Amino acid sequence: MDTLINISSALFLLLGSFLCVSGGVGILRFPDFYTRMHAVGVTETLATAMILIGLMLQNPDGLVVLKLMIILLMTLFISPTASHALASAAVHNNLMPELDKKEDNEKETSSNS
Amino acid sequence: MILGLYNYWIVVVLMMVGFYIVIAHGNLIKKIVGLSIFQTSVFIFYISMAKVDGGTAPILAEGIQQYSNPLPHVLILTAIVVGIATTALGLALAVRIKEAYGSIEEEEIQEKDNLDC
Amino acid sequence: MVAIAIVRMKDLFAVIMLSGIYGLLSASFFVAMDAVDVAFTEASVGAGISTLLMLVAITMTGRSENPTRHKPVLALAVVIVTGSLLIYGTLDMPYFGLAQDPVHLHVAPRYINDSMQEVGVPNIVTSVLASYRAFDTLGEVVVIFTAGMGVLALLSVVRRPRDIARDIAKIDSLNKSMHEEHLILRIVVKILIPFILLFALYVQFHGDFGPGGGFQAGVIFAAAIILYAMLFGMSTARRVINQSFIQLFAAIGVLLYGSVGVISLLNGKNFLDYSVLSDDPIAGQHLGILLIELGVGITVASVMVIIFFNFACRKDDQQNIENNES
Amino acid sequence: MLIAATIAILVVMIMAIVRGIMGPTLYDRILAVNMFGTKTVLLISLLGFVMGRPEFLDIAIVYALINFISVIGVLHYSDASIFKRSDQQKK
Repeated sequence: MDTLINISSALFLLLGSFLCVSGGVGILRFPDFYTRMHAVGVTETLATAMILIGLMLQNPDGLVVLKLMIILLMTLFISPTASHALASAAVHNNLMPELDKKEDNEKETSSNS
Repeated sequence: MILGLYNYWIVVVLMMVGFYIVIAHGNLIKKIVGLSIFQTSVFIFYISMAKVDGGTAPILAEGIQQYSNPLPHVLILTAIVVGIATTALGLALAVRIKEAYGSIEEEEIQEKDNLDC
Repeated sequence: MVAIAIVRMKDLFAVIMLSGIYGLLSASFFVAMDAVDVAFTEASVGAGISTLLMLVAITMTGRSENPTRHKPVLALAVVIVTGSLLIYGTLDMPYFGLAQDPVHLHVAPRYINDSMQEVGVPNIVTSVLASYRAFDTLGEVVVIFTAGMGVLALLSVVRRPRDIARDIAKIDSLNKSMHEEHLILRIVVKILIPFILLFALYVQFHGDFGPGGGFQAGVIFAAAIILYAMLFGMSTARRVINQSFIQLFAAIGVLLYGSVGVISLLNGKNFLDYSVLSDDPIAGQHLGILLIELGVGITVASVMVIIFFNFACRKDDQQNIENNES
Repeated sequence: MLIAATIAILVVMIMAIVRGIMGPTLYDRILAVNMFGTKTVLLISLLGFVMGRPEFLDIAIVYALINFISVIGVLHYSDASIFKRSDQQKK
């Protein structure tokens, strides 16, 4: 039982770290803002959940698990909301996704940055 | 063994970055940012002094022998909040200067002052 | 750590963003250095409030920085000379992390070993802050109070009845448009704010046992109010929280702190010696710490709110003037 | 395993910093700050476990909250404002 918990917690942590790193690679390598945002926004929530669940399994102690749950809940609330706000702000200010029209995009970014 | 002093070097480098911003840049807001970097370097200096190898956070719990030094923590704790209050005061001054002179660049302000005299 | 600080750009906005990251980073550094309480404060102050204040200030003063005309060689030289002198000075400093450093030998052992018997609070930082060095803390609180008053004096906007009427009209129009825009944000924030306030209270009263205390709680509390003010508009927030009411509260916090000291003075002990507050010295200490932490929390929260409100109102006012002119 | 996760998060944090410094647009920077904040939450909770003092979790909660507040605030008080703002300030 103990080893089972340990293994599953390790698995969760590994998965979470992997997701984190993929998000990090995404934010570095993707070409424009929206794809970067996609990379981060999608991985972030899941990665946080994974790592926190892994931690919860490590320490089945009442208060600690409760606090971890609170953090988890808040991340679930906050992170999509923040992403939403950010994306809608970007759209609102006419930041175009980088499609085929390269020059158009450059114009937009220069007027915004 | 001289590497054991690396924390002070980090502090000095940070402090000098802040110092450089304060003296080399004309923009008042930038100066305030530089000042806050300077401030943080002092905080880091104190906190890194308080660290004891093998010690943990100074909250008493059973089965822990070695704690870090709580005194610098106290000093810095209050210093941070005071720091934000003074930063806010500085920003307020900058805003008023902008209103009075129409600029927050040091040189322009001085020019305007000279014109007035 | 260092890399970030060095890259500083022309665009002030980028600078502010970086200083936000810098605040977060230094807070995690504090966690790594075991300074939990400090990390707590730095997290809420350095990463949140100060970034916000600087942003507001920037929107009022303009973003871009003029290039400096004179060459920064002289400044660089001064900096390098000072830096190398300081590094030369560190050569005599004790090594990092040794338990035998002079810093750790004088008052700290007393705090660590005896505070449990004398004060009865597990969090040594709190007991030192609120009991052993309470007089210092009183000074700090007064400084914060004074800074708040300074900002008030510099930035406060005279509010005439006409403005208030305009505000109310604004609120009504806001209320109408509120359901269309930023629906998601507003709803999430509505869920979060009670939680944040609750958490601030937890931090306030749990400061004896874990990281936390009046300073942090005050900042978190203020952050919740600032969040509300940002999303629901300044005028709505002003209606919820009256300006003069907050000013009163800031004063009450300092007074509460001071009067605890005076009470112990009247009872024949030293200023801010709490053991007289109750029959049992330990219980008295607990009560005293609770009271002054409350005072600190009230003052810090209200001063932060005052500062933010004044900045934001000033900005709104400027905008109104601009709109009227154009 | 905790250590591995900590290192992974540190690496990601460095990536976020790089994006924050390079970031061609303002939104990239805000995104980097936001991501950095969430990663800090994770880092602190992990550090708490690594050091064996799970009391640190309080700080992680504060981080999550403050991070959100600062992102909203930045969006509000920048030219990126989603909240109706006259275009005259945009330069």
